[in-house]
Amino acid sequence: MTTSAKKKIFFDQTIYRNWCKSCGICIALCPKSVYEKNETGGPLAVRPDDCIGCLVCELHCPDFAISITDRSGGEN
Amino acid sequence: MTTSAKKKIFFDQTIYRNWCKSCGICIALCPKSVYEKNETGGPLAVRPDDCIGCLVCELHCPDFAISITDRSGGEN
Amino acid sequence: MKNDRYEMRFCGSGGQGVITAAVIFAEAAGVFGDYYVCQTQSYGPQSRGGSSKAEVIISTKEIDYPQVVSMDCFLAMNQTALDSFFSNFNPKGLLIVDSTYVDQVPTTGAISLPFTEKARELGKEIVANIVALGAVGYLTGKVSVENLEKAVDARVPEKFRDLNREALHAGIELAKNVNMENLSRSPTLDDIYGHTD
Amino acid sequence: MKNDRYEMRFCGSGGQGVITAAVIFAEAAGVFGDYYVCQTQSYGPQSRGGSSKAEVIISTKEIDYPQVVSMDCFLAMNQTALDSFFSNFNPKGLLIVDSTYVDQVPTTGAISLPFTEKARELGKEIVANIVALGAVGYLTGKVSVENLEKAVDARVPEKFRDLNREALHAGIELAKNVNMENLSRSPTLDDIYGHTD
Amino acid sequence: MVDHASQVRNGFLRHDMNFPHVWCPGCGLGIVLGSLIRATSSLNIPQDDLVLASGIGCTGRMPAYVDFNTLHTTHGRALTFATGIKLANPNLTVMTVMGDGDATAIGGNHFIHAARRNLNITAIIVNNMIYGMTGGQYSPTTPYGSMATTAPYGHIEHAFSIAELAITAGASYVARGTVHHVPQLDGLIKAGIEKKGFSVIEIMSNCHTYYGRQNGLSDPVEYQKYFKNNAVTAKKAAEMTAEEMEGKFSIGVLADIDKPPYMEEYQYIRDKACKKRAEKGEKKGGDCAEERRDEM
Amino acid sequence: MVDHASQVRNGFLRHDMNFPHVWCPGCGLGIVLGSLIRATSSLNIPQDDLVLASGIGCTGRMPAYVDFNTLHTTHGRALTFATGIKLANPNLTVMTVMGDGDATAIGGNHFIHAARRNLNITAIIVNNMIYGMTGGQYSPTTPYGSMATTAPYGHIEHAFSIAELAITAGASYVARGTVHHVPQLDGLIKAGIEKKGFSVIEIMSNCHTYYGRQNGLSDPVEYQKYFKNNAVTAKKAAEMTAEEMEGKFSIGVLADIDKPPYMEEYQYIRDKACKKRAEKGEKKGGDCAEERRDEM
Amino acid sequence: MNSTATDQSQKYLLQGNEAIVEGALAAGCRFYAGYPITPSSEIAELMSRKLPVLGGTFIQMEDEIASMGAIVGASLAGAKSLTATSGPGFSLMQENLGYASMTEVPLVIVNVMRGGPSTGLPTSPAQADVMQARWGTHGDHAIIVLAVSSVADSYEITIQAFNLSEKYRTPVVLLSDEIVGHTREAITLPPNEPLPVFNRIKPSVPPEWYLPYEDNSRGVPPMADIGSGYRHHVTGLMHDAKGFPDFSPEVTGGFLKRQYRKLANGADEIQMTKQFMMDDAEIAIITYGCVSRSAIRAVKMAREQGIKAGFLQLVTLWPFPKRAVDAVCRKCRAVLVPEMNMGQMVREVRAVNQKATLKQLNRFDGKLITPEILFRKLMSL
Amino acid sequence: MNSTATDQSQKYLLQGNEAIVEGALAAGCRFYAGYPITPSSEIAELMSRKLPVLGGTFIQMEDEIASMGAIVGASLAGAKSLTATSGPGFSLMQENLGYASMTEVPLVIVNVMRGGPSTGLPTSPAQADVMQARWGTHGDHAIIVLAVSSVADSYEITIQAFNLSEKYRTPVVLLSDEIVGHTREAITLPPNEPLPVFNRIKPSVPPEWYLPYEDNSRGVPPMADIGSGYRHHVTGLMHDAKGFPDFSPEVTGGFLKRQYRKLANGADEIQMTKQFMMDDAEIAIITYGCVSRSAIRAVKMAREQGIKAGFLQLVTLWPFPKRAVDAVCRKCRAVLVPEMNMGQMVREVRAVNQKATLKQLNRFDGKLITPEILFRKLMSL
Ligand SMILES: Cc1ncc(C[n+]2csc(CCOP(=O)(O)OP(=O)(O)O)c2C)c(N)n1
Ligand SMILES: Cc1ncc(C[n+]2csc(CCOP(=O)(O)OP(=O)(O)O)c2C)c(N)n1
Ligand code: SF4
Ligand code: SF4
Ligand code: SF4
Ligand code: SF4
Ligand code: SF4
Ligand code: SF4
Ligand SMILES: [Mg+2]
Ligand SMILES: [Mg+2]
Repeated sequence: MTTSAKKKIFFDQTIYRNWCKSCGICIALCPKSVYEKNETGGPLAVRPDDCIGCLVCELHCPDFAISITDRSGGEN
Repeated sequence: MTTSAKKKIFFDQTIYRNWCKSCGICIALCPKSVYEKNETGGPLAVRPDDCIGCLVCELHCPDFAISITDRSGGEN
Repeated sequence: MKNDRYEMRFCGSGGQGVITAAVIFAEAAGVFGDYYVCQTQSYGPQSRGGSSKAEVIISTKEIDYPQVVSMDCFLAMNQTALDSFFSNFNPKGLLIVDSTYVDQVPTTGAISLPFTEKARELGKEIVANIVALGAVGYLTGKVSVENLEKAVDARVPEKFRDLNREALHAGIELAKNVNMENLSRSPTLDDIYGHTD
Repeated sequence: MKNDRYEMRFCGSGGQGVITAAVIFAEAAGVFGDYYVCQTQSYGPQSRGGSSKAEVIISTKEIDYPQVVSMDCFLAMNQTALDSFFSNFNPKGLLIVDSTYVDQVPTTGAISLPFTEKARELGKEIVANIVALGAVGYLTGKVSVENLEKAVDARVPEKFRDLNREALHAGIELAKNVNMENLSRSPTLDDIYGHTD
Repeated sequence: MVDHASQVRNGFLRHDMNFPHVWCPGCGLGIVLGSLIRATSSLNIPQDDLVLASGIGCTGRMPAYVDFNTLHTTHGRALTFATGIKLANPNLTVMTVMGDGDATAIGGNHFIHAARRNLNITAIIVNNMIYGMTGGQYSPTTPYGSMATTAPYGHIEHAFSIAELAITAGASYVARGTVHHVPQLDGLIKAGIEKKGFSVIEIMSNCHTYYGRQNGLSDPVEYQKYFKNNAVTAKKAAEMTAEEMEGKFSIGVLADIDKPPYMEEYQYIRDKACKKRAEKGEKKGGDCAEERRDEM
Repeated sequence: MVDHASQVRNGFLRHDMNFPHVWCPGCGLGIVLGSLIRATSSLNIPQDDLVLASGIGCTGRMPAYVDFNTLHTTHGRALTFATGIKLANPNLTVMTVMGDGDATAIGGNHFIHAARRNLNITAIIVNNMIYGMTGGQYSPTTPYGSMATTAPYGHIEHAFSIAELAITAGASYVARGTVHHVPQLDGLIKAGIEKKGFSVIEIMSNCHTYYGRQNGLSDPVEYQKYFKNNAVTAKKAAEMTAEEMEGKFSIGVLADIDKPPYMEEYQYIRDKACKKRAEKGEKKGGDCAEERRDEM
Repeated sequence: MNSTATDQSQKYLLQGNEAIVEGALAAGCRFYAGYPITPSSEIAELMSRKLPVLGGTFIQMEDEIASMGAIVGASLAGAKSLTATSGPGFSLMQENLGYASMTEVPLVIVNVMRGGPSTGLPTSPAQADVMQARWGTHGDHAIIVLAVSSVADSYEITIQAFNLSEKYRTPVVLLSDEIVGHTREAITLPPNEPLPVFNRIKPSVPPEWYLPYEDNSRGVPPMADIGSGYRHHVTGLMHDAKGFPDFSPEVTGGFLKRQYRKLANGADEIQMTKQFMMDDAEIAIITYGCVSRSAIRAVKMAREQGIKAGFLQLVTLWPFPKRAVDAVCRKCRAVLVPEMNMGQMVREVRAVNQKATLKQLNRFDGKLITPEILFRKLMSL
Repeated sequence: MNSTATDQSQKYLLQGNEAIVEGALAAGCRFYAGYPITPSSEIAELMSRKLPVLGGTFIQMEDEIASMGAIVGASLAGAKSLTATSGPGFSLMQENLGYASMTEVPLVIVNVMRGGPSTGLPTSPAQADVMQARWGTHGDHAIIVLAVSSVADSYEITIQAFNLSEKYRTPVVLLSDEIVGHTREAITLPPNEPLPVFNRIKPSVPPEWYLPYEDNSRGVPPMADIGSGYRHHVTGLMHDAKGFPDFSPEVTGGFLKRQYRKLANGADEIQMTKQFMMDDAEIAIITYGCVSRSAIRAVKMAREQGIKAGFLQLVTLWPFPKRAVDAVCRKCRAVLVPEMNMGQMVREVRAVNQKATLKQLNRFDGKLITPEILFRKLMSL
């Protein structure tokens, strides 16, 4: 990892398990490989700090089961 | 009238009065003004010898009410 | 039973405007006059190129059955229409034909008047129906000239109003010259109106 | 009345292949065996993502009413399906569940076998239904192993035949280890077959 | 000697039907009928093998007059019946004749789907820009601004281009003619029938009685002149600007592409199916029940 | 802080409906729904003024989930209901969402006519190239050669281009997106709603369950890649040859023209009619009876 | 006649079809979508002329299916809506008519009947769509069907059709026929005693509480216009009180029962009939539509012969006015049911009173049943 | 099972929908046009697989209207033709169904009934399209409607449907339902005693003499395929014996009378019923379709209790099998008519015999009427 001059922003990935259908799209599309499959095939955020808040997972989740939020509480 | 070298061919215009609806198309479209309107508006061949056998009247008659035939009896 | 109704039929070829004439007559009688009226026409293949037919029933009572049972007045604007629609003509009825297009009448009591010829004289053959209307109106005596005029005005575009008025009066004039006495087996006016109250 | 029918229900989630299992069972019994059979399934929103349900009725007589009145055998491949479709289970009936996906059984008489686990061992989770079919076939005793094999072969694409045969026999083996005596309140085989002739 | 017109009259018209036909004096439909007969007869197809189907409308009355196998179907549906006939007996030469309303209002969907499927059927559409039969209501081809009995204040919708729709939907052959350019029309229809695949011939025709009367073209003779003056050959049209084309329309062949017609493709399916069956043996019923999601 | 997804979930989804929704795991319809909600919410139109109508199909189930004024109509007819709503209350923002079968099979005619009339309606068509709801039968957009439950030997018909059909029929705005290119899709839908006139957004989506399973694309993730690899921007597509485009499709805005929408034109009719009435006075009933040719 | 004064009544000569337009406008109709077909087209044509003046909207759709869709949509958005057609178009409307019934959308469909089946006799009258009007769409459903016999009827009963549709949240089919539709009669408009106009009941609760399909004593839930703040879902699937899909047996059974109940509740006002000389009648004619005209005349003719004949006109065909019919059947020694079809409503009359001496008289050759025919039949009873 | 031998009978496990396909093919059906809809789609899918092998043709059309048009066309061109649908599609088919009736084109339409109205309950069974099947298209028309109750029925009655359509030149509607269509049962095919197959009668006169709509003793004119040299005209307008439009009262009246007469002539073979334990029955159930299965069981249950119950299954619903129903009504002290609708065929039973003690039992909540319900009702009679 390189240390960037810009202060790194961190993001939270909240998964609504009740709504997730384990399609695997979020896992496959995340550019930072934040997720891995859990036992049911749904996402497990294994590298949460790598998240760049690109929203690819949120926008592609067909089941409204992911929320990406700025860990600082600011808008993202 | 000029006398042409070619032997002039003459045509007969047969009108099926029962079918003619006096629409006036044949009269208007004939390039040689062969027809004039009769009292009901149908065609009266007033200049039958001017006919050049172009079939414009026959083809445009919506009622199959005109036959143009070569007066000599040959095909036209 | 019959005496509560005066039944009329107008017929001619598609372009002769008999339906218009019937409608105007019905309006003169039922809208501008005080009769109950009922006007029908035939739609259908016979109206294309072929013949068209309109009926008017007028009565002082509410009209139940809307079609002609027995014609008291029959206007025929050409031969084919006359032949096709002559059935249920009341022998005592009034038969009025356009002599321009009718050669043969089925009864000697027919009133034959040159409606189309007269219209041509007025410059527009298409007002032959209004000429006829004038004559029918006069001969049947069911509607006043005033109401006929009103009805014609109401149905005709403004720019043709004068022409149509002229046609109407031409028809009335034609009718005035008819000598009803001369018509053998023809109904007298009394015959016709007698039963109506 | 009931004694002319043996009524079975297979249920699980959409992808667990319970309808296929039911159809193969029905074919084993009714096409390769000599029973009358009647097989139905539920279509409908519950089959999407949610649960799906299939029923098989077998009888030595012609089958009139096609749906389950009282289940003699109930195969449940997961908990939701078990809970949803448990009604009209005959207390004397045979309850068989996939222990991989069922934690809680409504009766102590349940036979709990690891169908899906076994299928995973065989390398393809989707043959869990055939594993279960083998067990059901063995435990109900209604169909011969030979007919089950024939029915599986007939419904399965050639390239998957071996895998499915293997699954079927794995299910039979699982079932063989069930000690029916140990099941409190469980029906004996005699209880189950007794009424059928 | 038998002249053309007599041949048409004697050999192709049905004398069981009343003549003159039902159409108004001067209606272009009679001209179309003549053209259709000349085109088909020039192809020497036995009349027993010719099928002409129509929907409902003035145009829809055409089949009754011609001595082919003829159908007068329901409004807008001619192509669906024609599809069944062609598929059941591909040896027949199947044509439809439809009005603009018939083909593109109520029948618009069948039209684009027939074009997409590329069945070997010839669709003749007589575009008089109005509903003739029912008395002059606007159709999908009534020009913007025209008067119609249901557009008493002027029409506010834009017209379809029938030909462009056919091309976009996938027709193999698309042409436009008029009832004034009759010899060309004969040729366009003939080429359409000869074409393997779905062919469309849009024919601009006059309904002077309803469209004309409401829009200053109440005389069939005027209409003939209108077509003469406003039709531009496809070639010439291609070189003209949109402004120059304003109020004009192109005639001639507008599209002509080659692709296998539906029945050729279907024969391939049959062969494939038979081969599969020979390999696998017969089987009653369908495949294994999947957990299907059949809902509506 | 409320994030986007929560906003969508809390503000626009109907919690009276069961969630998760009925669609298969990974179905693109959920993605389309998200995009639709983001697009409309970014326009700040009150939900009370938003109308979403659908026909029948998996796609047809969408309106029930979103808290607008919603209609789930009959198969293929969403645009006809939408037409009535828009005409009765032009202040509403009216959208339809339809499947490829819904919009272009049974509903094809309504689609081209709505485009022709240029009503100010936004039509979203989710093209998954198959009938999803009924279990994988071919649709008018199923590609040639594909397998379908009613094309067990391969499909022999050619697909419609929904976008081209819309353009030819007269739509004001036509765009194509995919469920992979989501931010672009949000924008296309937004622009479609903002457009005055008929706008069409064709969305390539996955039915891995039925189209995919029969055609080697049974995984939604694979499908995402498929869209990524085969979509070409409209700009780029314009520079590519037909061969280069083989198997690919263009995305982006494909047509965007300006013409007055239907209701503007109709207002003009109302004004004209009122003026006429003021001049001529009221009159009950119709005009003078003409010898009309009413037949069928 | 061309007076601009609109506040004073005048006589007009109108066709039945024109009177339907005037009635619809008087009832508050402001939306028309249709597809022309003989013998109904005058209704569309006149609407296209009149609606824009009133701020309403006319549209000619691409077919009858679309027309039905459009009027359902327009009615949901709050506009009283009409379409008109004839047999072939009516057949095409059936699917969306079922949708309107399922979603309880008020609207009026005029079917000006012509000879059938299929294209049939497009310019001849018939009464052969009477059973279709009740049973033409799939599935059990509720519907109201009325029939008109004159120009006056065409005006008044059209208003009633709109009133009933609004009051009971149901599509209403208005059957006219080629004869009535094209007959011109004088009528005074606006009438001296105008009929009251009923508008659908709007919800009075706040939007969050609104249940668009909730049962109540009348069985008719209030109806909120789309765009009025009461967002809800409308679906042709079986649905719960909120309008969301629900296939449970309770909801399904309850929904269908309510549909029938709401019309049964209103039977007294829905099941309209007219009587003529029934007070002392010993024999009676029961009929509807254009045949009523012949029936009245035949009754008069019979009375002239000293026969105590009477006539019951069914204005409402469905739900069938059992009570009025039964009363006539019980009172008379013989009842004649003439129809211009092969025998449709006679089935219902028979079902109502199985003891009555019932004669049917059917004419289905495209011609009107004349008073003479009826009279002869009456005399033979 | 996968034997290639086709000349020997085997047992198969088939769904009702699949059995309809097998029956249709056995009857000689070689053309299918349809539009998918639950719960009928299996019929289309199986046809798409099977027809090409037999040289036949399958096509999926753009909608149900087009499907009906295509099968009419194909049948006119000589191919026995089938379509299948469910409620919403059946509503859309009505216009062209009327055309088929008017032009006397043999064909079979399967309606696998689901809950209605409108989109209704797409995956639940119902019997609520029974009146629509008779009256769904406009105008008086003749039609045959049959109903199946099992997989065996689905095979056999489909063959009979084709036979009747060919023999009487009429469209035949075959009603199945979601239960029967999706139930799998074992069936032996080809059956040991195959049903005879009837093909339409072709003209025997030279083409010039051929009158495609001429009356004869049976009322069924011979039918020439398009392309077979017998050029003629087919129209949905009223037409004369030659097929040309003719609106005269004589032709019109005669045509419609012949339509009804041809089916009346064949009543004995058209009006099919099945009996179960009726010989000594004192109470009876009359029903059709899937409810028959429950009825049989209920009758068995009642017999076990010593009650002399019997069962009459209506295979033909229209023309209504009056004679068989009347016989049962006259014989039994009480008759129960259960239906999965709000009461449709019970109207006909009541009309046939007005003296019988008739009980109706209606379930319309998407669930099958169970034997228990019937049994309890029987016991209470
Ligand atoms: C289902 C149905 N709807 C409407 C009609 C009435 N109708 C008959 S022909 C026609 C339109 C005729 O216009 P077009 O197709 O352009 O033919 P044209 O008469 O102009 O040749 C209409 C609306 C019908 N017969 N059937
Ligand atoms: C009149 C009618 N015909 C057929 C159907 C059955 N049906 C429901 S959805 C559908 C097609 C679905 O395909 P599509 O429109 O592409 O939507 P998807 O499910 O793929 O989103 C069909 C044929 C119906 N509901 N109504
Ligand atoms: S926001 Fe982007 S980086 Fe973060 S988890 Fe989602 S896809 Fe991965
Ligand atoms: S995309 Fe959504 S539904 Fe799919 S696995 Fe990820 S969180 Fe679950
Ligand atoms: S053939 Fe030509 S020249 Fe001769 S009359 Fe006809 S139009 Fe005139
Ligand atoms: S074109 Fe034909 S119908 Fe017209 S006037 Fe000439 S001959 Fe008569
Ligand atoms: S109404 Fe128009 S289209 Fe019809 S015959 Fe007359 S001119 Fe021709
Ligand atoms: S069947 Fe296809 S379209 Fe329907 S929800 Fe599943 S993946 Fe989506
Ligand atoms: Mg036209
Ligand atoms: Mg789709």
